[in-house]
Amino acid sequence: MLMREEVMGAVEAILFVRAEQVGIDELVEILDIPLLELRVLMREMLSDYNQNKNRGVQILEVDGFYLMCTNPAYSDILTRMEKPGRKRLSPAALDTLAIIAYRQPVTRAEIEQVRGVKADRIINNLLEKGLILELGFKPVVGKPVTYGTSEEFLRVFGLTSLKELPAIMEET
Amino acid sequence: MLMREEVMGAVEAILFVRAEQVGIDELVEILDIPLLELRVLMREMLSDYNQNKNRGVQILEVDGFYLMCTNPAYSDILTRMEKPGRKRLSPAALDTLAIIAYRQPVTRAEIEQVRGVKADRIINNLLEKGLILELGFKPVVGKPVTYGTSEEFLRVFGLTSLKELPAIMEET
Amino acid sequence: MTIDKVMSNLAYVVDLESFHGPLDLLLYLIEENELDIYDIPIASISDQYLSYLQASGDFDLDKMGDFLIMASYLLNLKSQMLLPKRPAVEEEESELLDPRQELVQKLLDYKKYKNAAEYLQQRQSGEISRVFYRSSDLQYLPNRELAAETTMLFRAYQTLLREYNKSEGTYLLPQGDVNIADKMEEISNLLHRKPEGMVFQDLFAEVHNLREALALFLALLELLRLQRVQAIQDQAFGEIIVSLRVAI
Repeated sequence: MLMREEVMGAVEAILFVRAEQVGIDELVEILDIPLLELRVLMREMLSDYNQNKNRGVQILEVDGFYLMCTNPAYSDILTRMEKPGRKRLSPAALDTLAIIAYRQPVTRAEIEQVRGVKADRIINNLLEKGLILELGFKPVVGKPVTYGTSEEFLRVFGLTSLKELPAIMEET
Repeated sequence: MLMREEVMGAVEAILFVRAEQVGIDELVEILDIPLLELRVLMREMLSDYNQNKNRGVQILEVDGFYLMCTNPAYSDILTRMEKPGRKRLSPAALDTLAIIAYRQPVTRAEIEQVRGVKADRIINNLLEKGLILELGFKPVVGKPVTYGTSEEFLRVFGLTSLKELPAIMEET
Repeated sequence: MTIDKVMSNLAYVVDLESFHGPLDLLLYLIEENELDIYDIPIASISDQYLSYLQASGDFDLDKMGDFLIMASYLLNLKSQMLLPKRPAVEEEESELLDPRQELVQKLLDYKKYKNAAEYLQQRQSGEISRVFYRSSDLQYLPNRELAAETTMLFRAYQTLLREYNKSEGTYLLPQGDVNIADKMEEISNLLHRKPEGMVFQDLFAEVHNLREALALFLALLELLRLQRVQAIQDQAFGEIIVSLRVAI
């Protein structure tokens, strides 16, 4: 049997890990504690938790479901925080990505030929962001790595398939 | 300018939302507060936060990175809660992952030498799952790709840093 | 243990796939027989190893390849061991010349990582007390652009107005004055109950007249301004989802 403080700690841990609404029934099941007792404890816990207006995290109760989320007071700061997908790509990165998207599989040398500048740093950056992948090797001397776009690329640009890319005319 | 309490609240909110390690430099940038001041604040905050042994959530500092995670005291309860749908790794995948974790950066050939079998399929699988990453190239003939473990690896195995992996001894 | 005994343990067909590879199988045989890894009786081990391969039923070269390479290596070792020893040299040196040395090193190395794999497995299954991170599934939701532009909301509102004008025939008397602060409270309450957010139009479901609709709309704008709620549109002209501004 868990102590009062331990139950509260456990609830905190559960709500933290789950990152979604958790029903009181489920908490009863996980913690193996009577519903009525838990209800009283939760009421206390929530009032403790949300008492401090400066806390970064709060627990909401909605119709018997509990949710751990941030205090709206900090939404300004949180929007300032760069979200992974929100980051804007630099124009150079977009150029490179466009070349890769339309010409995949394409090697580093081919990209550099089109852009007229070195592309190492940008390619590594795009790889890190998961927007492009190494597809394999081109069967020529030196077996250079070939690159293509990833699933993540489709997602970020809201495409369902590469076929959705608008046709571009090969200029002469 | 944020008040002391507000800074702590904001840090709590940021660590909560990010759900991974956040560097102090990034916190400085988001909060727009001098590094030294933040350092002092963080020290206080961590000692406050982790003081109560029954808390469900703790904040750890690992090499200048901050991480919000659960108190290990509740690992029993949280394991019980884990969704059964969570796929377990096959023994062969675990073997391979262990070799990568302990020997990173490591090449495919090195892994295969230890395991005595081909590892292509398993490595691709681990890459897909995001448990390992391509780190770079080994500066030897053929420039083979080297692999290492990812943040996701730490997350899945509940490690706060690679240093937590126990030394493996040469057993007889 | 004799080969016969091993074979009798193999009444069923051996599933080679349950071994992670030839080294795993070898290690299993050594442990089963409680042998000293530094002094493996190559002859008997290679016989047992071969029996296992034979007992494994279907002969899939793809799966067996690595096991067969090990088999030929073992047989080669066996024949080396059977060769008469060269005239005695320094003891240290003769140890270095033990043809089994490479195999021993490989097995030790493999065993080390096998233990590490076991440790990882225990961590994953929570047998070792560990920390948990927040489940990150939410981070992989499609990226959504913040669309707090009021023009977009006005357009939606105009559409709503048009709907109301159609039903002008039935005119309900306003129940006293409509207060914007009340409406703000009302919206907050509605959204509290739905952390995932509500479609913009649904907020107006209970609205009875234009006056109330206007109050509700102004209340929503005020909440947006105060950053207590957010309006998100997944794509241009798509549905506008209004939700409380908390991060989960």
